[in-house]
Amino acid sequence: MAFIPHTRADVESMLAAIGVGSIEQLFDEIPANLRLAALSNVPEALSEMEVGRLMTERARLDGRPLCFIGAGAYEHHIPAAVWAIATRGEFYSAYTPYQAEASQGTLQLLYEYQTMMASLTGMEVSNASLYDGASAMGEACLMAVRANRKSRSRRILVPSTVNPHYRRTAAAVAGNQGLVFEELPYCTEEGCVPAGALARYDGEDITALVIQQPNFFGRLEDVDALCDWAHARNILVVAVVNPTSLALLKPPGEWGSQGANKGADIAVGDGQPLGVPLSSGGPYFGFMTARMEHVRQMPGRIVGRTLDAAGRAGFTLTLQAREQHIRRAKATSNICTNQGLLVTAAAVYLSLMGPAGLERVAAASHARTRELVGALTRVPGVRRLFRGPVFHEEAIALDRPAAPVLEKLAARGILAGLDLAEHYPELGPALLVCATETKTSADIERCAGALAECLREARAA
Amino acid sequence: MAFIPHTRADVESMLAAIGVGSIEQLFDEIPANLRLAALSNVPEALSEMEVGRLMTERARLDGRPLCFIGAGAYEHHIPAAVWAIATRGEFYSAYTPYQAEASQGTLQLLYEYQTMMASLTGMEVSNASLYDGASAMGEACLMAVRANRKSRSRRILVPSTVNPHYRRTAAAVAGNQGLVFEELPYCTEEGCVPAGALARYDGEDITALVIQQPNFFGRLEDVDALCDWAHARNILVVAVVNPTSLALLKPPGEWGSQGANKGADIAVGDGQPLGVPLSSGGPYFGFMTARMEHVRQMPGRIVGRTLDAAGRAGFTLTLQAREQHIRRAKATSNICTNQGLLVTAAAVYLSLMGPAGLERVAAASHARTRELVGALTRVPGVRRLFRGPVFHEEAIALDRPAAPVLEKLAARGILAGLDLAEHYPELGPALLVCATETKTSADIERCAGALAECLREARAA
Amino acid sequence: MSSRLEKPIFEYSVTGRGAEDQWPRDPGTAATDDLPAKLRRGKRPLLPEVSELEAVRHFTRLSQLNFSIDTHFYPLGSCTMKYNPKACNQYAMLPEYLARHPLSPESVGQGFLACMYELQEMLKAVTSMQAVALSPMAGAQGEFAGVAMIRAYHRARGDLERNEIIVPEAAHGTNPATATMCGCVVREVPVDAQGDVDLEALAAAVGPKTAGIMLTNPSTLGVFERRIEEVARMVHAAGGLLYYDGANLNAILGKVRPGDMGFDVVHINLHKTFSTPHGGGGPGAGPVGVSARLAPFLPVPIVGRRGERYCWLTERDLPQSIGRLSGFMGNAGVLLRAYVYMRMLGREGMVKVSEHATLNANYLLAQLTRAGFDAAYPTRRASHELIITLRRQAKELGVTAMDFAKRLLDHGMHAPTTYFPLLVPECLLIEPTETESKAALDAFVAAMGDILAEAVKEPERVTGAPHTMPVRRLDDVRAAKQLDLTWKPAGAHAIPSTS
Amino acid sequence: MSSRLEKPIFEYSVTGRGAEDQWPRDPGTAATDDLPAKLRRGKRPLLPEVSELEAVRHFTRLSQLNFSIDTHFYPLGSCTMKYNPKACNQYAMLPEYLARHPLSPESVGQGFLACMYELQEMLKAVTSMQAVALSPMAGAQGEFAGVAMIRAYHRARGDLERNEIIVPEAAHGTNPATATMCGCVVREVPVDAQGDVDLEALAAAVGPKTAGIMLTNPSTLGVFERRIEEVARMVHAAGGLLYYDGANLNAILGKVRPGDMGFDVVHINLHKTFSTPHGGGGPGAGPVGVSARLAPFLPVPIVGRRGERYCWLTERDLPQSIGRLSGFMGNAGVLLRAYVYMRMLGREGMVKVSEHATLNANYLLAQLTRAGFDAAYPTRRASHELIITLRRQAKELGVTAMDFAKRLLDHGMHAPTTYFPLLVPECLLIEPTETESKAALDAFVAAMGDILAEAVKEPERVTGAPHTMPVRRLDDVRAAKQLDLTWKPAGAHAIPSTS
Ligand SMILES: Cc1ncc(COP(=O)(O)O)c(C=O)c1O
Ligand SMILES: Cc1ncc(COP(=O)(O)O)c(C=O)c1O
Repeated sequence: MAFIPHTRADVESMLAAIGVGSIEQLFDEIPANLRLAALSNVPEALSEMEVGRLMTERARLDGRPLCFIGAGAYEHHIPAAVWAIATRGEFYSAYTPYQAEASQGTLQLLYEYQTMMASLTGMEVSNASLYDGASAMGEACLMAVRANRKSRSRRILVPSTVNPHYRRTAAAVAGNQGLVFEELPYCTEEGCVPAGALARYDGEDITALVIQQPNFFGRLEDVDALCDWAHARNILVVAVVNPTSLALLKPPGEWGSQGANKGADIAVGDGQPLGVPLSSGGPYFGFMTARMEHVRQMPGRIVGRTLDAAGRAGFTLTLQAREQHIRRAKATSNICTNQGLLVTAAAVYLSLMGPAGLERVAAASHARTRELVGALTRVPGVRRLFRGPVFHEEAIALDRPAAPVLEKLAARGILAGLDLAEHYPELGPALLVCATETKTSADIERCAGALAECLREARAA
Repeated sequence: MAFIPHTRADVESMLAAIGVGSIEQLFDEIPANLRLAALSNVPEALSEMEVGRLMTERARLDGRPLCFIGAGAYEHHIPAAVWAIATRGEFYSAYTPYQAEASQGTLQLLYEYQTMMASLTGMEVSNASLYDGASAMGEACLMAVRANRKSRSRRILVPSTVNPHYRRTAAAVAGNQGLVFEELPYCTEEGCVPAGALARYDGEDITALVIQQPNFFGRLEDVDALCDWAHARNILVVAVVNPTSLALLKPPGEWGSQGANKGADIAVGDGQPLGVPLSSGGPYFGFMTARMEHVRQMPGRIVGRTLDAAGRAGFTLTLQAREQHIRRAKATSNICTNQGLLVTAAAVYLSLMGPAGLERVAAASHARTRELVGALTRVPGVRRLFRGPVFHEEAIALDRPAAPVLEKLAARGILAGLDLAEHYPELGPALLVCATETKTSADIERCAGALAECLREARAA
Repeated sequence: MSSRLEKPIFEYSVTGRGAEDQWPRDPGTAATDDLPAKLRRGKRPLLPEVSELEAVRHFTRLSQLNFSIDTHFYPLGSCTMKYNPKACNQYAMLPEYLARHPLSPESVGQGFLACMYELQEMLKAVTSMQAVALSPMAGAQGEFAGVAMIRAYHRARGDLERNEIIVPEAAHGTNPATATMCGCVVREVPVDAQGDVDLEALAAAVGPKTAGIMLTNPSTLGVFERRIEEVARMVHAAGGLLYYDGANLNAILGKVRPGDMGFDVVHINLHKTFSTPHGGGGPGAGPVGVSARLAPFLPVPIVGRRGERYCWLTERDLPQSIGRLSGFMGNAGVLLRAYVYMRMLGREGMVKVSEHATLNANYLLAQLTRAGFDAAYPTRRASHELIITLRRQAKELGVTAMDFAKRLLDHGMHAPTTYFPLLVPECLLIEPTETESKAALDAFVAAMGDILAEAVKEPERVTGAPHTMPVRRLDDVRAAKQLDLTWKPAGAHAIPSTS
Repeated sequence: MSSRLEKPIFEYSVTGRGAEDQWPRDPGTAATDDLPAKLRRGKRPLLPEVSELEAVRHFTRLSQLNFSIDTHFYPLGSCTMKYNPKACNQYAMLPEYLARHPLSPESVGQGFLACMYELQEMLKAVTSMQAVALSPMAGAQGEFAGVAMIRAYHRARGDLERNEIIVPEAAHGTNPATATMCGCVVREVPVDAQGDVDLEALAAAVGPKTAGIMLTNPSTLGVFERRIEEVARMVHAAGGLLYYDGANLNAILGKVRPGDMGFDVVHINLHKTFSTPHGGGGPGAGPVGVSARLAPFLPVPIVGRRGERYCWLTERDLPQSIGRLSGFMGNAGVLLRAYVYMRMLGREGMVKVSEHATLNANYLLAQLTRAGFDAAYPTRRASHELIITLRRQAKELGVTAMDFAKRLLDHGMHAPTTYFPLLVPECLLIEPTETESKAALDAFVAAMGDILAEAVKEPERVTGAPHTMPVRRLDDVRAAKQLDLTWKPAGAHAIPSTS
């Protein structure tokens, strides 16, 4: 029940070696009045067989509905090799590679991952992961404040087209350090930041501008114009990107006009689409890449290549002076444990996909979403919400309240999309829908057919 | 689609190195008229994602009914560690350990497995596996013929209480070498070999007697008496045993009266209960253990410990002169590929269970079966078929034909037992039922309740 | 562990190669013709172009270059490197759990939510707290949530000046770093020669600016803070709250609870006490538990129950919440693994954990002392971990704690934590955990003894260690000075890769 | 691969220890009080008594002492050591497939049976046979089924004298061994200098006692039997049947089919051509396909289809069947893996397999020849494998094929098959398979070249190899003479174990 190897004889000989008569005695420094008699509210032990059965029954209860929700977590195909490798004991049950010589496997993998992510985002350096995309955005804002020596305002502009949960998380993570997040409104026709929204900040001291591409609605922002506007005013640009999209879309490192100032300063996002199962929201991993000039402001672990005593190449954690275990109160972040195993999965995933495979995933997902939106908007009472290009996710409007329709669809085993009412009530009944390469035309037809029925029923009622 | 790494450039440079203009040319020794234009009847390639979805849908179609069938394949708890280890690439994707120095992992594991099986069966030596229990019984009969120098008859006595599929398999495997299997009748009241059944063979030249313990009906044979009878007549004893049962039951090596002649000569069985999933019937593994004096007649691989050039212990395949790759037409068997990976699983399973855990599994399964038989025989129209002790499996009689009742139960997600009509029509409507430690009282109640209903319906109809 | 280095995956890469079975069918260029040219990518990213076998072989080989719990004794202090049961992984990875979208309606996922709800209840029980939020994704984020709640609490009372967080000098780095992230000022207090907090210094430190104190108990010095009630009284009297860093909960599980010691808020490192894997750096999970007065400030979402149905509690239900710490609900899959583990422990198992973790640590302490090593706190009981100081050896033999650590690798054992806590010179912080056998502990003591003997006879063997790892000792200074953080095509590197 | 040996698990064992989480609750002695005392076990068996961590660590460490496809190039001739896709394992191990009892009614398992039926159809298509049985559990059992059917066929026609099976002298050992198991007499026929069957000898061998001939084509000599039609005509004319040993099907998949060459029966090694894992020795699967006249004799069970429903065909449906070869239906889980693989290949992929397997073998042949090695059949195309003979090197340098094999291990590559077929002196039978890259092949050629150079300069390095494995060369003679087949408690062993 507790995976303890000791026999009674072991325990006795160990107690004798210590010189005590009982295990109890080893706790004699704890004030007696604090000692607990018994743990209530914890059930009795189950054997592995019993807990396995419980977990299996609960899993069956939940089933596997057909899912067209995206909104920051995407159901992509995950090659069997990915988790076969990531769950190998040598990766799964190792610690952070503090003893570099006994951890070259993890270290080299992280170095390879850093290379892939830096290139995918078009940036120069990558860390070895943060918790998730949302908290990474918070860390990026803090990093921007440290890195932008020309601004003293701690004001961060955040379009309201940025994932609402990301905005809330960034506010929670960075708010205590006095960062002020100012919301840029979006154009309700286009679902994007309108060029005009920025004008009122001209001449003000702003530290950073956050740009999500594609934005929460799947819409593509005019990243070049936004980036140029920011850089012209010494405002750092924090890009929030979907890694799959970067197979097709311009990477943050190339946003804006060409020239010395080209590109976002920091790019973050959630690595979930890269081989990580949906799993109710985690564990995922946040990635962060940046220009080399900002590397010393980065939070999180970074792996570097160096030489050993015999002059051969090897890998080690580096720039640790940024981190909490060395710099303590002055560290770039308090992060310690990160999301290493997910990075392992992502490194395998990206190696199996390569540039061509990732492009296919992006293109196929996009194509399926077009097909989905096409099918759904052929349903009477359903229309596109915004005009303009999207990537693999789109908002649609319904002519009846969304929540009851979604509940009905769920009862049929279909999760048709995310209800936008909670975060964008101004849009009226609306869904955010997404199809990835995992969906077939039959799936899409099933969803559209069921939606048509449910809307009909709703109208009839 | 075919896991081929070559780029077009690779292929071209390789063709150039070979000195041919096309891959096609490499097949130019094959007579042109034999060449195939295209493969029909093979569908087009699916991606891993597509095949994954297909397999998942088909699996869901099959579901997971509540199963009380045993009859040679038993649903035991399998620790998660078993297959986490057995599917490690280093075990999973290695070949037979011909290069001993590069295969010490597999070899040592086999040696440890041999030790465990020899001890479990109470015998001196074990091979490294045969295909399954049924074919192992065939091999054991052939081995007995080779080993029994005192008999020239090739006649093997096999009680009809031995698993019918085992008997058929043994006949198919050994029949071509002129072995004659003679069936011993069973006592329809006791479901066992009656003492009297043997008398008529007194004085005849018999090579071997097969004894299954527990027998197909779960009944315990009087193994001591049977063994003594055989040994007194220079008949070799081939034991067919369930490895789980050996945690509680007398091992074949100790059957019969004490003394020099103690114990069966060869013991075989199916290793499936030792950590191998039911999986529609395979892959399982056949085990075979024997007295040391017969080791050179054994079929299959055997691992031995030896020394390396530096005088250190290491493991290697040994006694290969018995095997087909050396001895060819004179080999003890044609077996080459065996069931190594299942042996890996069994070695891990037995290590996790140990003697105490295996005892618990046996006792708990037995207890559950008693509970099951108790609950079922409380259903009107159901009774025990045989009197006398069983181990974890028992035959029950119904007062209505079994097949339609079983079909009805299956539609409710319950497999209540095996219909005995096919192999033992003389018994009338009867089921062979089994519960292992994986079943709960609630499962048993569910089964009994459903059986009662179905029988009621059958009577009403 | 393998001794053969592996070349970077990019050096297997050939343009045009790929694991095509993993790719969806090409939808054709028309499928993306709606993406405007100016928003499209030009050059392809530098991702490996390898076959599936090459990828599998590369990463499998890399894995063999690691020490891990599954292969080695790993007594890394403060990290609780105990056996990670395979069952936890297997059952958390059932297809239905993996496939569940985080924004699924509550009606889809009652099975999953039941696990999460019961996990909250069990965590409340073991910490003696009134409410628990599961979302923090590691210990450090749990700390963040805790200190943020403390701040929110004071603010909600209009107590706006309280921005000081007190930490003992031996505190883990995340404690002061967290305080800073929460906009607080850190005040360190010393510990006395026995490893307990210096109460006089604490008395001097507390005051009207005190937001709270962060402690772990047993402390990072491997001893139980005996005057914890006194500490709690002092801090509470000054108007501050007490934060419990749960990294060391393994030592006291079921024996004494943070809430009963006077703590107001606690995080639990599920990847330590509840044995979810460390994964070469993560993921973890750092749920926070709070007393009633902090409950309104918990991060969202939380799993609630309405009648027979489990549901999410969000900002709507907790308007004073410190907010969200992650995009969804945190590291759900880690939480599931911990849930499975806790159900397997059960109430009896929890106590066994702390008892045997403590037994193992005290046994090691006794045997290492016998073998000639100096305990940092020789008069104290060890908790689940212990500290030895090699100050004497460093001075007399010129062999440091780091040298011992590296030489242990050659003995097939992972090194203990070195140079933490910093206030103990040349220290090794050793945490054997309850899942290691007496034989494993004895082997460790023997290895330490051998190294000590070697340090006398042949110190260069020790200072030059490791000798049997795939690489010799690595140059950290060079790594930081000549930054090489990404692979570049041949020629572009200062350091050629070893293959 | 690890270089650290691991002690036998029994040496971790301590009486009373155990992985208790894996044990069911103790039902008490009353639960088994119905078992008669005289049928009960006395002494407990010698099974390890270890903790779960000890077991996991032990077996994980053992695994690291293996070469495998996932970690090493493994060009073992005749064995087709190609990449085993992880998908095949993952999808064959879905919980529903694992849980299905073999005696489930057909109504439970239509999904599984659909896979099996389609597998039969695909195997018919690739072999050009009329019917297929899936149950043989390896190649050798497929051979057994095939020869048993040939015998049954002759017997059914009243042709009772036909008990001779002809095999070429280069045949795999299972061929003659199978003939014996089927109660036949083996007649070997020689091959000519080009590796083709000696037709004159064959003409002399066939006759009224000929039951059949067993061939693989391409043969075990790595070349295609060019006069196969002539061979078929001769054997058929004499009244015999032709058996195709499918071990080398990978060479011709989708290019030419056994049925079209004139074979009457064929087995397919799914663990070779269709990439199910070798598992350190098994399991495999050896389905047999037959022409129409042998179909009545197929082993049972077989999957049939009635309308939309899949069903089992048994003895009832095939009264002339040779019977059952296993307790249930054979290695179902292996069959599922092969099914997944074949669906991923599809009809296009099958052809690619044989084309690239052949390309790789011929490339190796060309490059090894350039590197100074002698092809056994220099005028012939290689099939998917090739043979080099080191006769010259053995004579001139005293370095044998076995020495080369062992030294290759030090280069991180598994050895090719050695000394098979025996008729080629000092031979290496090399099968790279289609899943290995040009770079892997080039590295092999380079290693062979290095060893050759070393054999000239420093032959003891080669004859003393391996040097970098966990053990040095093992003494097989001693192993066979001083049998040590099971572990015994300390002292009872001739050889103490290394830890
Ligand atoms: C004492 C202590 N506190 C806090 C932490 C931080 O926890 P995490 O790594 O989960 O963020 C650790 C982890 O090493 C620790 O040991
Ligand atoms: C040519 C040949 N025939 C037959 C066999 C026997 O097949 P199996 O090992 O599957 O029984 C083999 C396997 O090595 C082989 O290479």
